[in-house]
Amino acid sequence: MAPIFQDVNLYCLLPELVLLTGAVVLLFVRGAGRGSAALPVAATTVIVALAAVPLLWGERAVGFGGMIVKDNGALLAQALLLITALVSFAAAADALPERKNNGEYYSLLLFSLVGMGIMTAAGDLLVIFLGMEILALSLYVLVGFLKVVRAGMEGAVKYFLLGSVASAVFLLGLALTYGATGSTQLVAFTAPATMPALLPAAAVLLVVGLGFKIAAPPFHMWAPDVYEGAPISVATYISVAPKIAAFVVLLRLAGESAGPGREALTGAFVFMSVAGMAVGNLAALRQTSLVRMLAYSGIAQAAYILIGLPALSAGGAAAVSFYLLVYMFMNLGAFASLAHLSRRRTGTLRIDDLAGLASRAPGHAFALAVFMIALTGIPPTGGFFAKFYVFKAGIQAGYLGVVLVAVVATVVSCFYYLRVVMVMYGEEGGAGLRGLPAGVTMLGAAIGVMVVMTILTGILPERFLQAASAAFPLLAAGM
Amino acid sequence: METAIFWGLSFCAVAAALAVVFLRQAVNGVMSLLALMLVMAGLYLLLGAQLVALFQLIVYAGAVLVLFVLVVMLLNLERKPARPLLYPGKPAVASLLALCGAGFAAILRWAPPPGGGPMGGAVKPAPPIEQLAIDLFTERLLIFELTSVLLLAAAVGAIVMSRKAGDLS
Amino acid sequence: MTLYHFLGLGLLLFAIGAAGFVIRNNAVVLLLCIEIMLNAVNLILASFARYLYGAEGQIFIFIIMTVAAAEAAVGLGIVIALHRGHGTLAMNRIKDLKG
Amino acid sequence: MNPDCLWLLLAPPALGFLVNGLMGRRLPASITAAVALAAVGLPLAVALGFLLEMTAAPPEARVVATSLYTWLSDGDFQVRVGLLLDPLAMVMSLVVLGIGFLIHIYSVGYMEGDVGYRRFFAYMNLFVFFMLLLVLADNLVLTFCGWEGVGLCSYLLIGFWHERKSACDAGRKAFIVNRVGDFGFILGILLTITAFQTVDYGELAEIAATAPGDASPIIALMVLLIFMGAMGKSAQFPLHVWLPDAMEGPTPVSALIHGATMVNAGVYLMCRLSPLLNRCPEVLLVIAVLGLVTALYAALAALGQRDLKRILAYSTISQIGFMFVAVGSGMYALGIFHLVTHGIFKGLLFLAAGAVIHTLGGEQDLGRMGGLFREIPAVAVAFLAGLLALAGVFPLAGFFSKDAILWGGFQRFGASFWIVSLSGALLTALYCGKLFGVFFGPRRDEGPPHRPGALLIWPPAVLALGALIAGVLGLPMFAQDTLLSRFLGFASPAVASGQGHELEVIMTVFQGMVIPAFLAASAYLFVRRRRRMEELERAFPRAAAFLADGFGLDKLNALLLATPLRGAARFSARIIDNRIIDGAVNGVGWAAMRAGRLLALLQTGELRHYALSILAGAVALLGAALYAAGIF
Repeated sequence: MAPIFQDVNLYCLLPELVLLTGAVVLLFVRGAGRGSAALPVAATTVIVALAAVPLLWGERAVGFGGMIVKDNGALLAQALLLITALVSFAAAADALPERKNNGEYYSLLLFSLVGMGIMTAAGDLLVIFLGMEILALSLYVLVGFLKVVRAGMEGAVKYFLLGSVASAVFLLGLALTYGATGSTQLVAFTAPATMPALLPAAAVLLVVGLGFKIAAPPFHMWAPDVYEGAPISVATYISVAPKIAAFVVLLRLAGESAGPGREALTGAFVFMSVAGMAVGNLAALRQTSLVRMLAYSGIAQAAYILIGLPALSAGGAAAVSFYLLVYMFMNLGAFASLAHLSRRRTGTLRIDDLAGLASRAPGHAFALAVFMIALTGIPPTGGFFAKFYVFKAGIQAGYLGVVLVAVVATVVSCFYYLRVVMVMYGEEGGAGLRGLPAGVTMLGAAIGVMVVMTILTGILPERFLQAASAAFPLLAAGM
Repeated sequence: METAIFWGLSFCAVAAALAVVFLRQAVNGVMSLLALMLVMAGLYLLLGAQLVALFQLIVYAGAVLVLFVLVVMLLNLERKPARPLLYPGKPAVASLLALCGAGFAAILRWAPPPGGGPMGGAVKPAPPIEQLAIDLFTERLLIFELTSVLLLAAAVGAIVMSRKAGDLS
Repeated sequence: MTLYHFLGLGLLLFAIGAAGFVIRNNAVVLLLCIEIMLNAVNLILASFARYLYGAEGQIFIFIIMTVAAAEAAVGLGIVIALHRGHGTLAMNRIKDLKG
Repeated sequence: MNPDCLWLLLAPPALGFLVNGLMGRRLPASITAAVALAAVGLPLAVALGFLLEMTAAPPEARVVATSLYTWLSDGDFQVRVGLLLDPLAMVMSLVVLGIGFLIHIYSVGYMEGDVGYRRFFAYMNLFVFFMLLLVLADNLVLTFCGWEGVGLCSYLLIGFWHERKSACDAGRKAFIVNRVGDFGFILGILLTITAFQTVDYGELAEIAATAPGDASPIIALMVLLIFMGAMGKSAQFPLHVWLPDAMEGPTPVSALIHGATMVNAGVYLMCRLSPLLNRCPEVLLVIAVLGLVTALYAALAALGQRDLKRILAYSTISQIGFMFVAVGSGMYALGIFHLVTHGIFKGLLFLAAGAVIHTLGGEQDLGRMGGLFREIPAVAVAFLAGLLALAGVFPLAGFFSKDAILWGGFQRFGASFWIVSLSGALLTALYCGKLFGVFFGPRRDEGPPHRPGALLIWPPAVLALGALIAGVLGLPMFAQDTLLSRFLGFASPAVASGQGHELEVIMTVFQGMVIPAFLAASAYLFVRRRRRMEELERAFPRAAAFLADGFGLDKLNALLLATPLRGAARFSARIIDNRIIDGAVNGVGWAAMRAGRLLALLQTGELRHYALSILAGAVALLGAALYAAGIF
């Protein structure tokens, strides 16, 4: 009989264990509002978990018989996720009502981080699925966390029901993978299959489940509604974190696939990418609400990233992870700015409300302008290189048509991104947005860091790019 | 004999699933789902998965569905006038989707088995329950642990959600 | 009967669940439809386990059952909160967010 | 020449932007202005220092290059942040910094009291920074970086006065049209990378020299795509539509960005890529023809304008067309020569026009201008010098550059090409003459004039001096290598030149006489017979009645000359611009908005539709995957 605890190696789950401990501790933290210990505990937990990342870097810790592989890719993604969480904490400190007990909020957020940590490091579809479910169940609740807000509940119920359907579809894909190969491990996609005919179907169904997470059309429709309904700190988080985790899974899936499964995946990626660029950009054009505009913009951004997936052989993996890195900085920054501007506001912030922001709050306006310019992909911000690299990989892998669409889409996106800049730097005395917080707040500092990083990734992209290509060396070499 | 049982159970399963979809009252839907669970348990037995069948009865029928019944009762959904829950035109969509499923099944059935794959009949021996336990706690230890994390998160979530809006904990 | 009989049944049930999700309106019934889909997946896994590979598939089923239970718990919690806030479970009336 | 000092050219404007942009609110206006001036003045001094050393150095050693760091690398492919100051970049930087500095001084006076004073100078400094980056970059990607940056600044500055809806629209239009060009530019860069694995100008030149013959089509496509970008930025037909509208911006902006520097970036870029261009004569032909069409067309359109600044804008388009004619003839040095002289006199014209507009309290309509010579003689003299230079009257700057371009086109493409370009030059003289009406004849405005301060007069005066003497760069005449072209040292494609010097001299003399004649005739008509000309304009539909009225010779002349031209001018300005090209731009925007609305309609808010989208999408992808795998 096999030994009971075979090849456990809890070391490789160090960050997750830290987070889990924090999540449990937070359940016992009492008190509400500013005096509550919840935020410090949560932030400390995340920082400790973040400290564990360099500890594991380069070690490629493997545990549980290959079900967990904490390679550099997983660690890079984890670092991004933890930073995202920190920024969303800063937003939450402002956005959550004083009276509410926030321990559970932060606890659920840490649970979701555990789920994503598992997803990004998993070598097995079932483990990925469980990570996704831990993530999803926490997020459903977070979206509806402020139950007094009608829109919040609407967002939560839509997110929950649609998310459950998507995970059911993912499960069907998992079942078919098992049927085709007798295993649910990712490497099974390259192994000889018992029923190879099932593999393309399985791959596509898995992509549907993951496409839901990255909000790629036609699985995207939840995103604008959920972002708008959720507390702004949660929207900030959802717009970045699950996408990063899901993209890492997609990268691994694409990297492990071969034969007909690979063809199916490629087709699905190309389809979602083109659809996303069309839907995201066109729908964003006529949004008046800033958060919905950013939601559609996120759909478009995910679509650009998707170009890198079928182009793994041409440096697509590095391009995708670099894009994710930059996307985190710029999108997080944009949402954090939005959170900062819309705190204590009822109703959504309209783009027109930003009129004249440049003269009243030059710092905020400058930051938001940098993020918008970066999202457009104008140099010398990181956004330019992110696009540049993905497009380059796409062309080299022979997806000239998709890249053409992407370039046109970028042109279209100028309309709505730069409209924000125009409005802010527009009328000297706009009407909206009085009473912005003065002085340095936590969120303000976070936004400042995002600005610096967004520009730095454009001025010194080399270092970041090296980290990104070091993250998925096997993918780059193996394809 | 087995074949007859299969067809019988299949018929019941499809009927129960359709009943969930088409019965107006939520509570009837829940009851139909219960029926489906029971039929599924039968199918699992037919597949030689006794332990799964047992769990199906205990976990699903015993726990999950009771939860559903509880909520339906709690929300007094029955008192509401039975509004038309079915939209005209939507049956078309439904049948389309169902057709897709059936078509897919048909493809699997009649497509030439690539490389002479198994056409059935060659049944694997049902594993002893002991083997399942060993698998679960050795090779699959991680997923077992992860489900506990999942349940914990779900419990926290469910509590947060079902507490009254203004409550402090 | 063969593997394909079970696969066909499972896929048919999945499709019925999916179709139900599209045509029904009541949030609780939508949850029921999701349960049908998950059960269909379980059946497929069980049949693969029986005809092709052996024990492993059954473990997946246990896990999926647990997940289904967790989903149901959270889902019903959300449904209760929704009913409190909106006074209805009819999803076609809950559409303030759009556009 | 110390390459390590190159960053001294770039740092001050960037710092100026940061200081004024971020802290400006706490600074008094005088400090803001001082910072902005220093941010342009310092690099100007540095550039002049480099120039002294460069002229002293032998031609081979006139390149200063430095690589600050590797921007990104991917295998063999590298993009460096590298600066390259060769004679071409030197000339261009001097244009940017010299004219820029004067315009900054002018702006101190012009923008005084504006609410957005600080914002204005911050943007202007940022513009200078990006423009220098564009010029000094040693590779396509870094150039593109500056390219986008100047575009952004242009967009912000056109829309500087946001209260005006027209200003916002103009800014947006400029950005959109430029995007169309940039679309080509980006594709060109991506193609370059894919084909040659480099974006470095030096390496590209080597490739151009060594690549086998079958690489030529790729090079041609690449250059054509990049030329698309140049067309957008340099406002060439049909991507020129944004420039006249860009006049909504403050006048110093029009002078700096839309007259003297940014709009020339396309010409500069093409000269940068001259080694590649030399390999593809077809592309050169395309450039030349497009330039010629633009030159002619925009000159006609200028004639039909009533707004002072719009005339200048069309004139800019037309003159850049001439630059492209030079580039397309393979005479890159000539293109740059015209770029320099045009930069000087167009900057001058805009600044002087700003002073005129200031004098009239914001009036821009030509119909209400007249007889201003006595009110503002200094401005008027400067303006007139600019007009003479623009028209190409000996011995002002424009004469030398335009004459050389006409001769170059003749040599390369033959007599018919020359005739068309000559008519473009004559049209230039005509609309220049029209502007004489601003200063002579009776006063037409009401109210007391606001006399401009010294800051509004000296910069144009200095530029006027430049317009007088810049022709020196083109000396000696009738020689292959002039002062400037020797300095620049371009390699041009070989031209089989059968014509001798005699013909060139004859043509020059001919042009030198006929252009002033046209200018004089036009000035006469628009000053002395101005009212008649205006009546003519109004009564154009009833031209027959006009004839019956019986004018004298000058009237007949006017009719014969002006009426058809006016019709054509009106046609090109109103119909082509407003209907067709604007229509296309707006139509695309409209279609996009409609599509967006349609998509938003799909976003009904109803869960069932969302679920249907997911499931139908899944079924579709599944079907496609199974079909592709051959299972159906």
